[in-house]
Amino acid sequence: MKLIIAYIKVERLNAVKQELYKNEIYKMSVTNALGCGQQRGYHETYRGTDVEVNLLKKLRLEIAVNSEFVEQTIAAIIRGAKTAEIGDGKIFIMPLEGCIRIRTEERGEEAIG
Amino acid sequence: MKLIIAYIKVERLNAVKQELYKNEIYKMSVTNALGCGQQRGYHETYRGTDVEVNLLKKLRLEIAVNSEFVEQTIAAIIRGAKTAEIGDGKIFIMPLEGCIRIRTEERGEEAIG
Amino acid sequence: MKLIIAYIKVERLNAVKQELYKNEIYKMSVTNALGCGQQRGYHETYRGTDVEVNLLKKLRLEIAVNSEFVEQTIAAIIRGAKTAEIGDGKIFIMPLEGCIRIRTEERGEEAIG
Amino acid sequence: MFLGISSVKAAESNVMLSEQMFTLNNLWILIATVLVFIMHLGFATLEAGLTRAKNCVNILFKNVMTVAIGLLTFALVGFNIMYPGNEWTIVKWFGFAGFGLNCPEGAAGLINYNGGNYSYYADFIFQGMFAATAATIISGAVAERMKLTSYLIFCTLFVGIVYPIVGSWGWGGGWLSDLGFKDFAGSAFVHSVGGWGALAGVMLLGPRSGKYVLNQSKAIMGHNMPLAAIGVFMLWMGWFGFNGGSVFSADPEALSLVFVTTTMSAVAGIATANITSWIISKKPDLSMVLNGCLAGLVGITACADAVTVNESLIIGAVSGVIVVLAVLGFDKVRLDDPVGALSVHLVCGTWSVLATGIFCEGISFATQLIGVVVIGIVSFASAYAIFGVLKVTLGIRVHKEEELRGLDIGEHGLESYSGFQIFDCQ
Amino acid sequence: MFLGISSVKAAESNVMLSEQMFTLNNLWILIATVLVFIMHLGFATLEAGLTRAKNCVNILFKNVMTVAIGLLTFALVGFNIMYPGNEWTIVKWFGFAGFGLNCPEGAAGLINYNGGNYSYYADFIFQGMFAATAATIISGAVAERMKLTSYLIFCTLFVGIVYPIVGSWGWGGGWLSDLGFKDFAGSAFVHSVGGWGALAGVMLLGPRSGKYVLNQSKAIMGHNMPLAAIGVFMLWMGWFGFNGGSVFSADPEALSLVFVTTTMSAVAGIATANITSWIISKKPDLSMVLNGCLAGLVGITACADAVTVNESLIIGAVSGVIVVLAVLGFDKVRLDDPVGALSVHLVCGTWSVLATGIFCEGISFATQLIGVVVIGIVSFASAYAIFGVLKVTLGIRVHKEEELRGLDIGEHGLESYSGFQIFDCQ
Amino acid sequence: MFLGISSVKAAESNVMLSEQMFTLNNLWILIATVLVFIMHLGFATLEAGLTRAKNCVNILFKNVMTVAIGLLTFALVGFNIMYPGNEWTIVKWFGFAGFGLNCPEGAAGLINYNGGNYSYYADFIFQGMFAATAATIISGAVAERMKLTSYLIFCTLFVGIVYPIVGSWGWGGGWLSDLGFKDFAGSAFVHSVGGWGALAGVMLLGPRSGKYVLNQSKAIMGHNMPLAAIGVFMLWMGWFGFNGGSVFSADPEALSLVFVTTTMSAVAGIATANITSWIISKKPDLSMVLNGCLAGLVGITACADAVTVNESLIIGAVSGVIVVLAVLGFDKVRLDDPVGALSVHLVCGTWSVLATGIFCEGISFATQLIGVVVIGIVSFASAYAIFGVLKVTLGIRVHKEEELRGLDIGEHGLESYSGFQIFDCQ
Ligand SMILES: Nc1ncnc2c1ncn2[C@@H]1O[C@H](COP(=O)(O)OP(=O)(O)O)[C@@H](O)[C@H]1O
Ligand SMILES: Nc1ncnc2c1ncn2[C@@H]1O[C@H](COP(=O)(O)OP(=O)(O)O)[C@@H](O)[C@H]1O
Ligand SMILES: Nc1ncnc2c1ncn2[C@@H]1O[C@H](COP(=O)(O)OP(=O)(O)O)[C@@H](O)[C@H]1O
Repeated sequence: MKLIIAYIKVERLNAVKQELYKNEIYKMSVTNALGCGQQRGYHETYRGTDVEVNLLKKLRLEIAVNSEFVEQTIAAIIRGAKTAEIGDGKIFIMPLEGCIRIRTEERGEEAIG
Repeated sequence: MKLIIAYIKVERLNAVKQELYKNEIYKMSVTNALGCGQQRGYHETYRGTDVEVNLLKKLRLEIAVNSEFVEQTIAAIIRGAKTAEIGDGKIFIMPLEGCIRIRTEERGEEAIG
Repeated sequence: MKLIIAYIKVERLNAVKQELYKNEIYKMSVTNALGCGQQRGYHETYRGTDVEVNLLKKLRLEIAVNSEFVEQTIAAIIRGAKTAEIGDGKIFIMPLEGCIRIRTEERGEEAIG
Repeated sequence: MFLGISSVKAAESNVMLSEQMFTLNNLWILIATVLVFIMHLGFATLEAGLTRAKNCVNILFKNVMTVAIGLLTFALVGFNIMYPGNEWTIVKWFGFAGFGLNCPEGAAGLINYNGGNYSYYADFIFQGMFAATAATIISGAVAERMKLTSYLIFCTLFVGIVYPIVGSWGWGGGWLSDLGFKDFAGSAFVHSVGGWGALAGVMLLGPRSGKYVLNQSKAIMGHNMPLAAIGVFMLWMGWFGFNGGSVFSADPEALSLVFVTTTMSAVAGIATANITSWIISKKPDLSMVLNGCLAGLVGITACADAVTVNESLIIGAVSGVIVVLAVLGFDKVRLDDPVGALSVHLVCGTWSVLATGIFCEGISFATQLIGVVVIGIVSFASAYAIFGVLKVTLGIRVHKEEELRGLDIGEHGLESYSGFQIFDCQ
Repeated sequence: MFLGISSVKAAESNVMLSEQMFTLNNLWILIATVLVFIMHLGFATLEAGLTRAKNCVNILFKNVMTVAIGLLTFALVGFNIMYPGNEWTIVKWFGFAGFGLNCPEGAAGLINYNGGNYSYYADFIFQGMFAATAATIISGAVAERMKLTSYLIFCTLFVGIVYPIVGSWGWGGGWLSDLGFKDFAGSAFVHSVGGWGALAGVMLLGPRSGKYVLNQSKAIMGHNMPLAAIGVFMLWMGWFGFNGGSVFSADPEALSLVFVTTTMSAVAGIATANITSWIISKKPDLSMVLNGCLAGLVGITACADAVTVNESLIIGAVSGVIVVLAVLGFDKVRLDDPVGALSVHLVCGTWSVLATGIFCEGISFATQLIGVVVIGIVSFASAYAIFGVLKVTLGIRVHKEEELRGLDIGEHGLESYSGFQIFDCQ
Repeated sequence: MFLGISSVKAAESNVMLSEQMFTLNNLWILIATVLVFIMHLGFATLEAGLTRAKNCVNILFKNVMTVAIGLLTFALVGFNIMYPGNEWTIVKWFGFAGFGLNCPEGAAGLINYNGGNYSYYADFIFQGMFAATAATIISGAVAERMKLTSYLIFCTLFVGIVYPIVGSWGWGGGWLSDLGFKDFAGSAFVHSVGGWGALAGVMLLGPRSGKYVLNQSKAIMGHNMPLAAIGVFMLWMGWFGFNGGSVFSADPEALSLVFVTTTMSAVAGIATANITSWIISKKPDLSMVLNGCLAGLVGITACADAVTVNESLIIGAVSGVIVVLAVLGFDKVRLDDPVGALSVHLVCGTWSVLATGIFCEGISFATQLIGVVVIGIVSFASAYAIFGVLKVTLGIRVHKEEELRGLDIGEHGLESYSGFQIFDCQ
C-alpha cells in the first residue's frame, strides 16, 4: 500500500478528479496548502506598498492506494494537472504500512478502497 | 515510531480526544480536510440550481507514536470515532524514521511524547 | 529521499524560511494546523463562560529533500524555530519512495528540487 | 366687525399652520419608521454574529421572513386587534376592528386622524415595523436548533395574534392604559412580550447540544464579532426611531429629551456592563459590552420621555449590571440563549417597566407591577402553548445530526461562507 | 380698507407659511438623498456577497468608482441632458442645457425653483444619487469576468449620456411624458435602463468559466451570505428615499401611502419568492428570498403613489413569483448573471411599468407598453454598441487564467480576506 | 386701531410660525445626530477591516467604549468646557460652566436657546456625538499594538478635556472665533485635533512589529475589505449629518449647498486618489480609493457652506492627491499608521482649514494658519504628554508576544472569527 501526496494547482482539481474517477479511484482527501516552488509568486499592492507573495495557493491531495494502483493513479493525476507550465505541482509516493476502515474495523488492502 | 493519520467526522473530535487522553496520548495535530469516500455527499441549492457537494468536511489527525503505542492509539480512535455509519473515516499507519523536539533538540523516541 | 514534516509556531515562519533559503532549500509546502502538545493552551472568555483552548494554532511544513540534505534542513528549521520555550514544535522524518514533477514528468531525485 | 374678519384670517392661518405641523410630525413618524426598519438588520446581524457559521443562513432567513410575516399579519389582523378603537369584544381585553387596512377617507385618515399628528398610513407602517421586532427577539433565543417551519408558524401566530392583543391593553386604550400603566415605547409590550416568548421557546427546546456537558457549561463562540458589532450599532441607530418615534410628534422638547435619555442610558449600560464583566471574568468582554449597550437601550424604553438625564444614567447603569448577571444566571439554570435575548429583552424590559414606576412622577409602581405580571403570564402561557402544540405535532427541534452539521446545510442546503475553511467541532 | 390690510398680512403670512413648507419639503428631499445614497452600499455588499471571495475587491472597487463616475458625469452633463428645460435639440427626444451646474441666483434657485418644493441643489443631488444606480445594476451582472478599465469607460458613457437621454423623455418633460407615460420613481428610467445595459453586457461577455459545463448549469456559490443580507436591508432602507423622495415633497397623504405600498410590495415579494422557490427546489432558498424582496421593491416603483395597499400586495406578490422564474429562465438560456440583476431590475422593472398601466387610473396600458419597448430598444442598443466597441478595442473580458485566479489578484493585486484560508476550485 | 389688532394677530402668527421653524430645525439637528452617530460604526468597521483579524475584537471594543467615554465625559465636563458661555476662567482660552447638564427651564432651553434653532438637549446630543469622533480617529492609528487600559485612559482625558478646550476657542466663542477663524464643521477642531493626537500616539508607540524589516517597509494587509468598504459608506452617510447638521438649521439654501459640496468633494477625492495611486503603484488600489473618499470629505468640512460647487471639486481633488502622497510619505518616515488616520484626518484636515483661507471670501489665510499652528501645538503637546506619562507608568504597548499572537487573545481572550481558519504569520 502507498500513500500518494500530490500538490496541484487549485483550478485543476476538477480535472484531476475526473481523471481519477475514470480510473475508478474514488477516494481521496484534499487540503489547501501554500507552496513555495519553482514558480515565482506575484505582487500585491496594499496602500502603496508592494508585497511579494511567494507562498502560492495549492491543493494537497492525499490518496491511499494498493501498490498495483500506484502507477495509474500517478498517470491520472498528471493527465488532470499538467499544463506544462511552471507551478503544475508535484507528486510524492510514500510507504503505507496499515489502513483501517473505522466503520467496519477492516484492515489492510480491503480497507483502502 | 509510526505516524498515524486518521480521517474522522468533524463532530467526533471531542470524543476521539477523550479516548486518546484516557490512553495517555496527549499530543496530536489536527487539520481540516475535504474528503471523498464511500459516503455520498449532499445536495445544496443555490439560486435554483442544484449542486452536489461530494467533498465532505473531515478532520485529519496526525499522531506520532512509538511503535508499542500504535495499537492502543488505533483502538482509541476507533472508540471515539465509530458510529458504524458510512463516513466514519479511515486510519493510515506510516513508518516514521525520525522525530526531533525543536525546543530541546532531543531526538527519537524521547522526543515523540 | 525523505519527507520532513515540521510543526512550528506561526510567528516563526519567516525566520524558518530565511534559514532554509540560506541553505538553498527553496521548496516547501505550508498548511495550518491545530496542535496539542506539551504547551498548555490559553483561556478565552465568551459571555462570561471560560473556555480552555487546547488546540493551538501551528504551522505544518512539508519539505521533500534528498537524503543528503536531511540534516541541514533539520538544522535550519531548528535555527529558525527555536525559542527554547514550550510550544516550539517538532520535526518528523519519513521515508519517501518517489517524487514526480508534474510539469516535466521527471522522477526521483531530479524532481525533488 | 373687522375683528371678526381678522379672526377668520387668523383661523385660516391656524389651519394652515397646523397642516404644516401635521406634515412635519407625519414626516418624523415616517423617518422613525425607516430607523425602526433598520433594527431588523441589526437583529439579523447581531444574532448571526453571536452564533456559529454553520447556522448563519438559517438565522438570516428567519430574520428576513420575520419582517415579512410581521408586516403581513399586522396588516391582515394585528393592527385592528392592537387598535380596536371602540370595537372591544371582551371589554378592554380583546377587540378587533376587522380585517385589512381601512384608511378613513379624506381628512379623517389624515389631519383628523388621531389628533392631527400623523396619518393613518404613517401610524400603520410605524406600528407594523414594531410588530415584527417582538418575533425577531425570539428568533435569536431559539437559534441554532429550532426547526424552520415550526418557527415560521410560531412567528405568524405570536406576532399576528398574541402581540397585538397584549399591546391593545396599553396602547390600544385597553384596561392597562385605564389603570395608568406607562410603557412609553414598548419595554413591556415589545421587549418583554418577545422575551417571554423566547423563554417559553428556550425551555421547550432545551439547550444546544454540546452546551452543557458533564455538569459544565461550555462556551459556544459566536463566529463573527464585526457582524455582531454592526448589529448593535444598527439597533442603536434604530432606537432613535423606536423611542423618538414614540413621541408621536416632532415636539422639540420631548424629542430632544428622548434622544438624550436614550443615548445616555445606552452609554451607561456599556460602561457598567464593561466594569461588571471585567470584574467577573477578568477580561474586557466585547460580547458583554454589546449586550450592555442593548440593555441600556431596553432599560430606558418604558420611560425615555419622562425621566431626567441623571435618572436615565442610573437606569442604564443598572441595566448594564443586571444584563451581565442575567446572562450568567440563565447559564447557571441551563437556559441556553445563544444571543442573550432573555437577559436583554426580558430582564431589562421588565426592569424598565418597574423603573418607570420608581422614577416617573404620577406612575404607580403597583400598576407597573400588575402590568409586568399579567403581560408575563399571558405572553409566556400563549407562547408555551403554541410551542407545545408544535412540539407534539411537527416537532420544534432539528435532528441531532442536522444540528451538528448545521442548519444551513440541513434546512437550506446552502452555506454562508462558501469556500472559507471553517473548523468547528462543537 | 382694513380688509385690504388684513389681506396683506394674510398674504405675508402665506409667504412665510410656504417658506416653511419649502424648508420642510426641501429637507425631506435631502434626507431622501441620504437614503438613496446608502443604496450604493447596498448594491456593493449584495453583489460582493453573491459572488466569490476572489472577486470581492474588484466588486467593491467598481461600486465605489461608480458612485464617483455617476455624480461627476451627472454634474458635468447628465443633469442638463436629463432636465433640458426648453433647450431641446431634437424636439422632446434630446436636449442639453449646457455644461456644469448653474444654480439660478436667489429665489429662482430656491423657492421659485420647480414650484416651491425644493431647491436647485437639492434637486441635483437627489437626481445625481439616482443616476449612479443605473450603472451599479450593470456592475453586478457583469461581475467576476469583466475588465475593470472597460467597465469604467462603459459606466462613464452609459451614466453620463444614455441614462439622462432616456430619462429626459419622461422626467425631463420629453415625448413620453407628453404621452402620459407614468414611471413614478424609476422602474423604467432607472431599473429597466440598467437592466437592459446589463443584458447587453451579459450577452457580449458570455458566462463565467465553469458556469456551464457539458450541457449542465453549475451553481457558483456566493461567498458571504451575511454581506448579501446587509445589502438587501440597505437597499430596502434606501428605497424609502428612492420612492419616498420621488413624491418630491413631504405631503403627508402621498408620502405615507408610498411608504406603505413600498413596504407591502417588498414583503409580498419575500413571501411569494419563498413559496415559489421552496416548491421548485424543495428548500427554503435565502438567495431567492433576498431577490424576492428586491423584486417587490422594483415592482412597486413605477406606481407606489397611485395604487391601493391591496394592489401593492398583488404587485409585490407577482414580482416575487416572476423573479424566481426569471432567475431560472435566464439560467436556462445561459445568460449568466451572478447576482440576479436581470431578473430583479429588468424583468420586474418592466413588470412594474406594465402594472402601472393595469392598476392606475388614467394610465393607458398601451402608452406604458410603448415606453417599455422604446426605452428597451434604445438602452439595449446603446449599451450593446458601447460594449461592442470596447470588445473589439480594449477587450471586455479578463484572461481565463486571471478569471480563475480571481480579479482581485489579477486586476488589483489585493486580496479581500487576507489571512483567511479560502478553498475555491471553481 | 385695527391695524394694531392686525399686528397683534400677525405677531401671534409669527410666534407660531417660528415655533414651527424651531420644531423643524430642531428635528433636523436630531436627525443629523443619528447620522453622526452612525459614523462610529463607520470608524469601527473601517479600522477593523484595514487591520488584521487577530486584532479585530480589540478594535471593535475600543470603538464601542469610545462612544461611551465620549458621551459620558462630554456630559460630565466637556459640553461645559466647550461652550462656557460667559464663564471664561482664562479669558477666551479656557472656561468651564460647571459639571453635568443643566438645561435651562422652559423656553430658555427651547426656543430661546441659541437663537431659536434648536433646543439645549438637541445641541448637547449633536455635539456629544462629535466629541467621540476625535478619539476614534486616534484608535485607528494606534491599532494592533496599544494596551487597552492605556487607550481607555488616554481617550477619557483627551476627549473629556483637550478636545473641548481647543473646541471652545472656535465654537465656544473663544479667541479664535474672535479672530475670524473659520472651521465650519470641524476639520480643525475634530479631525486635526484627533489627527495630532494620533501622531503623538504613533510616535510614542513605534511601528507594529514586522512593519519595517531591514530598511524595508512591509505591507501588513487588512483582513476584510468589505468591512472597510462598509466603514467608508457609513462614514460618508454620517457626513451628511456632520456637515449638514453644522448648518444648525434646515435652511434650504445653506443645507442644499452643503449636501452638494460635501458629496462633490468626496467623489472628486475618489477620482484623484484613484488616478494618483494607479499611476504610482500601477494598480487600482481599493484601500487608497477608500481613503480618497474620506480625504475629500475631511477636505471640505471646514468650508462646505461657503464654497461653490466648482471649488468643492477642486478641494476634493487636491485632497485625493495629497492623501495618497501622505500615506506613502508617513510610511517613508516610518510612522506606522495602519488605517491612514494621519493622512486623512491630520493632513486633509489641515488642508481643509487652509483651503478655507484660500477660497472663502472674508476669511484671512493668516488667521487660518494661526489656528492650524496653535491647535496643532496644543493638541499634539497634550496628547504627547498624556501618552508619555502613560508610557512610563502603565506602559502603552503590549508585549511583543501578545502582539504576535494578536490582541484579541491577549487582551480579550476572544477571537473575532471563531472557527475560521486564518493563516497569518506576520
Ligand atoms: N521539495 C518539495 N517539498 C515540499 N513541497 C514541494 C516541493 N517541491 C514542490 N512542492 C510543492 O509543489 C508545488 C508546486 O511546485 P512547482 O513550483 O510547480 O514545482 P516545479 O516548478 O518543480 O513544477 C509547490 O508550490 C509546493 O507546494
Ligand atoms: N483511499 C483513501 N485515500 C485518502 N483518503 C481517504 C481514502 N479513503 C477514505 N479517505 C478519507 O476518509 C474519509 C472517510 O471515508 P468514508 O467515506 O467514511 O470511508 P468508508 O466508507 O470506507 O468508511 C473520506 O472522506 C476521505 O477523507
Ligand atoms: N506526537 C505528536 N504527534 C503529532 N503532532 C505532534 C506530536 N507532538 C507534537 N506535535 C505537534 O507539535 C506541536 C508543538 O508541540 P509542543 O507542545 O511544542 O511540543 P514540545 O513541548 O515537545 O516542544 C504541537 O502543537 C503539535 O501540533
